[in-house]
Amino acid sequence: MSLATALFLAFFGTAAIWFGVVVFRTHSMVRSAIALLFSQTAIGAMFLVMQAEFLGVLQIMMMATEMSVMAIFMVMFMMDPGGMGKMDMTHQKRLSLWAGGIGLVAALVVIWTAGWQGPVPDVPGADEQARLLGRELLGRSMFIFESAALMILTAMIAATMVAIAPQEKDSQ
Amino acid sequence: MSIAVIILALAIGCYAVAVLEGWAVHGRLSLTRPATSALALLGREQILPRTSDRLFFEAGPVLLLVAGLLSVAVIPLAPGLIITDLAIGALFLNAALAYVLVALIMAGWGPNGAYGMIGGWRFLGQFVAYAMLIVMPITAVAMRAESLSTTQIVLSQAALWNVAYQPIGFVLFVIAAMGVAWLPPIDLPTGGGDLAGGVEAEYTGARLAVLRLARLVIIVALASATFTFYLGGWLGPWLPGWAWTALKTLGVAAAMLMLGPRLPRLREAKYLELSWKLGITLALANIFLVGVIALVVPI
Amino acid sequence: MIWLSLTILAPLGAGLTTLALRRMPEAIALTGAALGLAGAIALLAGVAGGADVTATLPFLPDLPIRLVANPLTATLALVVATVAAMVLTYAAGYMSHDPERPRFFGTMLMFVAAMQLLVLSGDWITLLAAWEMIGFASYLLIGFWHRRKGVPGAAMRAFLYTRTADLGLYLAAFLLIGIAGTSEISATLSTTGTPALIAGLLLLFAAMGKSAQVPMQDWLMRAMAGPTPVSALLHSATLVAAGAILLIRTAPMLPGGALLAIGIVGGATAVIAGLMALAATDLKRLLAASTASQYGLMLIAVGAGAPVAALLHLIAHAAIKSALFLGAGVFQHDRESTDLDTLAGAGRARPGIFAGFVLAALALAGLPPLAAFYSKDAILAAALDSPSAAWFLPLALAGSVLTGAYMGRALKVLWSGTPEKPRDKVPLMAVGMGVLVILAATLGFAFKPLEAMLGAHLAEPGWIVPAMGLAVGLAGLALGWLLAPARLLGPLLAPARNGFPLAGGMDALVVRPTLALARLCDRLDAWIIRRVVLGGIVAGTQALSRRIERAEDSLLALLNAVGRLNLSLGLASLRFDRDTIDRAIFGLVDRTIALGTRARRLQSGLIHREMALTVAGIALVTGVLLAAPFYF
Amino acid sequence: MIPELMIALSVGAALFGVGLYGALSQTNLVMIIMGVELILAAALLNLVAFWRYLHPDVTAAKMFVLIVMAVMAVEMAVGFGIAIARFRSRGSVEMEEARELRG
Repeated sequence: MSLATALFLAFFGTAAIWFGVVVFRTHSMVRSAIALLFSQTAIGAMFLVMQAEFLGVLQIMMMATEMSVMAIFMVMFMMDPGGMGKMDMTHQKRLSLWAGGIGLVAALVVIWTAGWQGPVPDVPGADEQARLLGRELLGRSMFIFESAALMILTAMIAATMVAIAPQEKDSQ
Repeated sequence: MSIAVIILALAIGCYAVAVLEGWAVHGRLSLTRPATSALALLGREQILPRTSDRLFFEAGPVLLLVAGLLSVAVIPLAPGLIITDLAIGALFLNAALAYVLVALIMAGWGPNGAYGMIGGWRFLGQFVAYAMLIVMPITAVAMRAESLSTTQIVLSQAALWNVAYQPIGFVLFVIAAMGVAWLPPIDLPTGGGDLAGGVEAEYTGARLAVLRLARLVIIVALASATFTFYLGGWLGPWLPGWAWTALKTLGVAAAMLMLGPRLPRLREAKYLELSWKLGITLALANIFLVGVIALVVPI
Repeated sequence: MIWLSLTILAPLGAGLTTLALRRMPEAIALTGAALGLAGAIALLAGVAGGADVTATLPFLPDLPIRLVANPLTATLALVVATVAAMVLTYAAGYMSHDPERPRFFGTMLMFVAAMQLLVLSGDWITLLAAWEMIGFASYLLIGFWHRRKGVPGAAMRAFLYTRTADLGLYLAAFLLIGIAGTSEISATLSTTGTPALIAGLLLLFAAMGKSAQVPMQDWLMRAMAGPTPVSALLHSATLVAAGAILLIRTAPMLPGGALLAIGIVGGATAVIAGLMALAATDLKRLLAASTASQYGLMLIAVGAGAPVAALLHLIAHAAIKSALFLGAGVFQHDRESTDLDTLAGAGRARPGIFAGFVLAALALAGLPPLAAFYSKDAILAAALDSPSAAWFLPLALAGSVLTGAYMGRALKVLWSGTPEKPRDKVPLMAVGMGVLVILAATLGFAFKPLEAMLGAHLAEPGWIVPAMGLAVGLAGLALGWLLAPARLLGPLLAPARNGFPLAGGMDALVVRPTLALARLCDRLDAWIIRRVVLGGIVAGTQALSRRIERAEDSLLALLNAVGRLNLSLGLASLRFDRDTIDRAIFGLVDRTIALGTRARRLQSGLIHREMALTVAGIALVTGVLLAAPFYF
Repeated sequence: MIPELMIALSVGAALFGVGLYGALSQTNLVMIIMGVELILAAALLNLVAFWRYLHPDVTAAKMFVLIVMAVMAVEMAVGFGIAIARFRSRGSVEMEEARELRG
């Protein structure tokens, strides 16, 4: 069981990383958006493997929408969305590579030297988890949840206000 | 075993829906027409557009088919006759249906054709319109069933079907479902008149066959989702469960298909306006009402 | 249970539907109000047997929504539902030309739902929530015509007044909850001793705010800026009643001290607001002031220990005052104004409406067999029986006289004068007002069974009290009809017109004494200077000059020496400055400028550069945090 | 030593590195947002892994996951709002051309 879990995790993890790399290596913007989507989906699959059904399915669902929106914005804003003329869209490559590499290495060092202990406790069933999560959200953490909702609302309004076309006084 | 049964039932359902669609669109009821047209498609030459995004071009229809099949996987056809009875089946259904959008965008972008691409992006706009309307009614349904499992949802309607318990949600869900399956009058991605087939424009042969098949699967999936959430699933007097399932699925599908061609096509802007200004308000009111009823009168 | 929820949810649902659909607001609103009324009737019928209906709906953890319907609350709910239904019927005609009817009816229904929740709430938290909701709805409705001049100010003032008073309710509720350990109202009513006294005074404060008692009566007059149906529903029958309802419901808990305070405040309001009503130049303001004074009478009853009498008067007054407001609305509809001079003779133009107005006015003045006759007698009887009758009875009588007086004045103004032909028929308004007038006329006969149902029996005062009530009522009417307010009030007229402004005494109290003190100090200063300073200076100078003459030459020598020394010191310090300090300072400045230019180069304004710097900073912080444990 | 946890966290670290590289190296605002999304996804992964293998009884962890998802959505919304505004005024969202904040 544990071995199967580990294998699945490794598989989906590899997929997630590979798609994540593809995001920044392909020239076609729609491709990179969809690659990001599949990377996120692989992460959702890892959630499922880790028996967090609700979160996994939620991740898979949300990312499908988000990344499709991302794709259309790419097509709207990029000068070469199809990536036909292979133009380079990057700068300060060396610095970025160093930063990413250092971040990766540091995180790996911390992870592998931390020495997590212990037998893995097992989790309640999916329906029980959903019930517990609901109780948590509408019980103890209700305030945090509500404030998150308020944050989203504010962001929606703000984004709309920013994005709306400036119109003349007499136009309305 | 049950998987084989369900696949068989799905195949039959798709064929029946194809017959119904032919009847609704062309007005001729012929039982052999889908088979012949499928054979014709398979026999036809398979054109590959120039400078196409080959990966998307091939993957789009397949992903569409996969999405449809996944969404069918959580529909209980009869007690115990279900592929996987997830504890969060309703949410899973949403997730699977979300990939219809991805598949259509890929299929529209792939062949490097204007009509296809416009069709794909139009479906994105359509999605933004119907997304909330397909999630919020399901929320109300799950509130009544106190569970996200489709089986529990069906069982919770033993006393009173949800179509009577929350009619607002039912109407909204059906409209949203027609949006998901891009049935007329909301068939923007393949808008027959103005886009020359839209997403399907560049597809020929076997690929087009897969695309159409996937579309049929999605119609069946949405019809079955409708009766699972609102029409009491397999529950019903006299007949056995599977018979009720078949009847309700075909009934809902027939209703959706017959309704469409008699209405003028809806622009995505109009659809967006309606569903956000009116639909979401009604959906919220629906959730509120269902909560109040569930608290006050236990049915 | 069903009826309970219907009473509250029907208006709420209708309001939300109105706001959502924005179509056919009148139809939806009337349906909602009718359903609510049916629910309230059924509820009262259900609890009439004595079996209370209680519902506990789950809400926040440990904070359920408790609803309780006993005869008292059910009666109040019925009153609210009835008045609401009638006023909405009227409003359907009154607002028929307003473009924003959906907003109006939606808010009105929201208010009705909140009011029912307040009336039926069995839990302090629920009550607080409902209290806030009605306050907010009142703010919205007063400011409904928010484009007109002065309206937003009036709404804001009303909101602030009531908010200030709400503080009392909050403190009282939390005090009671803290002592009783539960937020259930019925359980907290067993509080006794000092806490009960404090809580009672705080509740009185809250009631003063909501029921517009002295000295917080001002907002009610200004609230008349809202549409007339709003005045009829909120500011006569329901919202303003919230304060009285609060005191009536908590009456069993209130100790003697609190009762006395309540009675005094009520009596003062009854008199002062009555004077203001008599002096008012605007029909709606007159009615508003009379509302305040009537609630003062109710508070007297509560203070006299007869909350049932207060309840009866509340019911009667709800019907009467709403009817009066609706009539005023019709006249306003004719003359486009509520100014008394403009309205002169408006009554003659509409005999039917005016008849209803007269009936309601006489009822308010307390003429038998109309409703307020019985309730006012009950109040007078209670005041007579109460231990502090010496306080309460005169105030109550004065209040009743004034009631008759200003009603008589209003009637005279509306009757005398030249009628104009009314433009159009107002069937809906007539219906809404007519039903309320009928209620105002006949409610009195329903009081006996009501008392029986409430399980309370009022004092039977024999013939003296009704005689007193009738006498003062008739006397007041006669005074108001015969004498103009200027003659009646004399010197009190001006302050009464200005609503007895609290700031009026400021000049006399503070400014004049200050000026007098300042003048005194001034005189003192002058005296001291003349006597001491000048004399001293003169003598001192003469002595000094003599000394200087003598010391002059020796001083010269000394000065030369000091001068030379100074010169050398100055040269030294000059050299030191130039060589050391200047260099240091200028160097510092140069370094700072150089550093600034260097730092400026970092601010490239390019997102990726900034982000790289951010990442570096984060890495630094993380490193420090990781390394810190090894050193400390 | 819990192998599954190790795998999950390492994947998270790798995604973090990739996302960091992307956010720093891309010239286009939308691509930068993509990098940030990857970083946030890594955070999500770590949260779920910790919840599963160290504290399965703490439901608040999953609540945090939901909050982070909300943050992702908000970040995209605001980012795209800014992108639209900039594209409308300047005709491009190339960050090389955005020097207005220069000190």
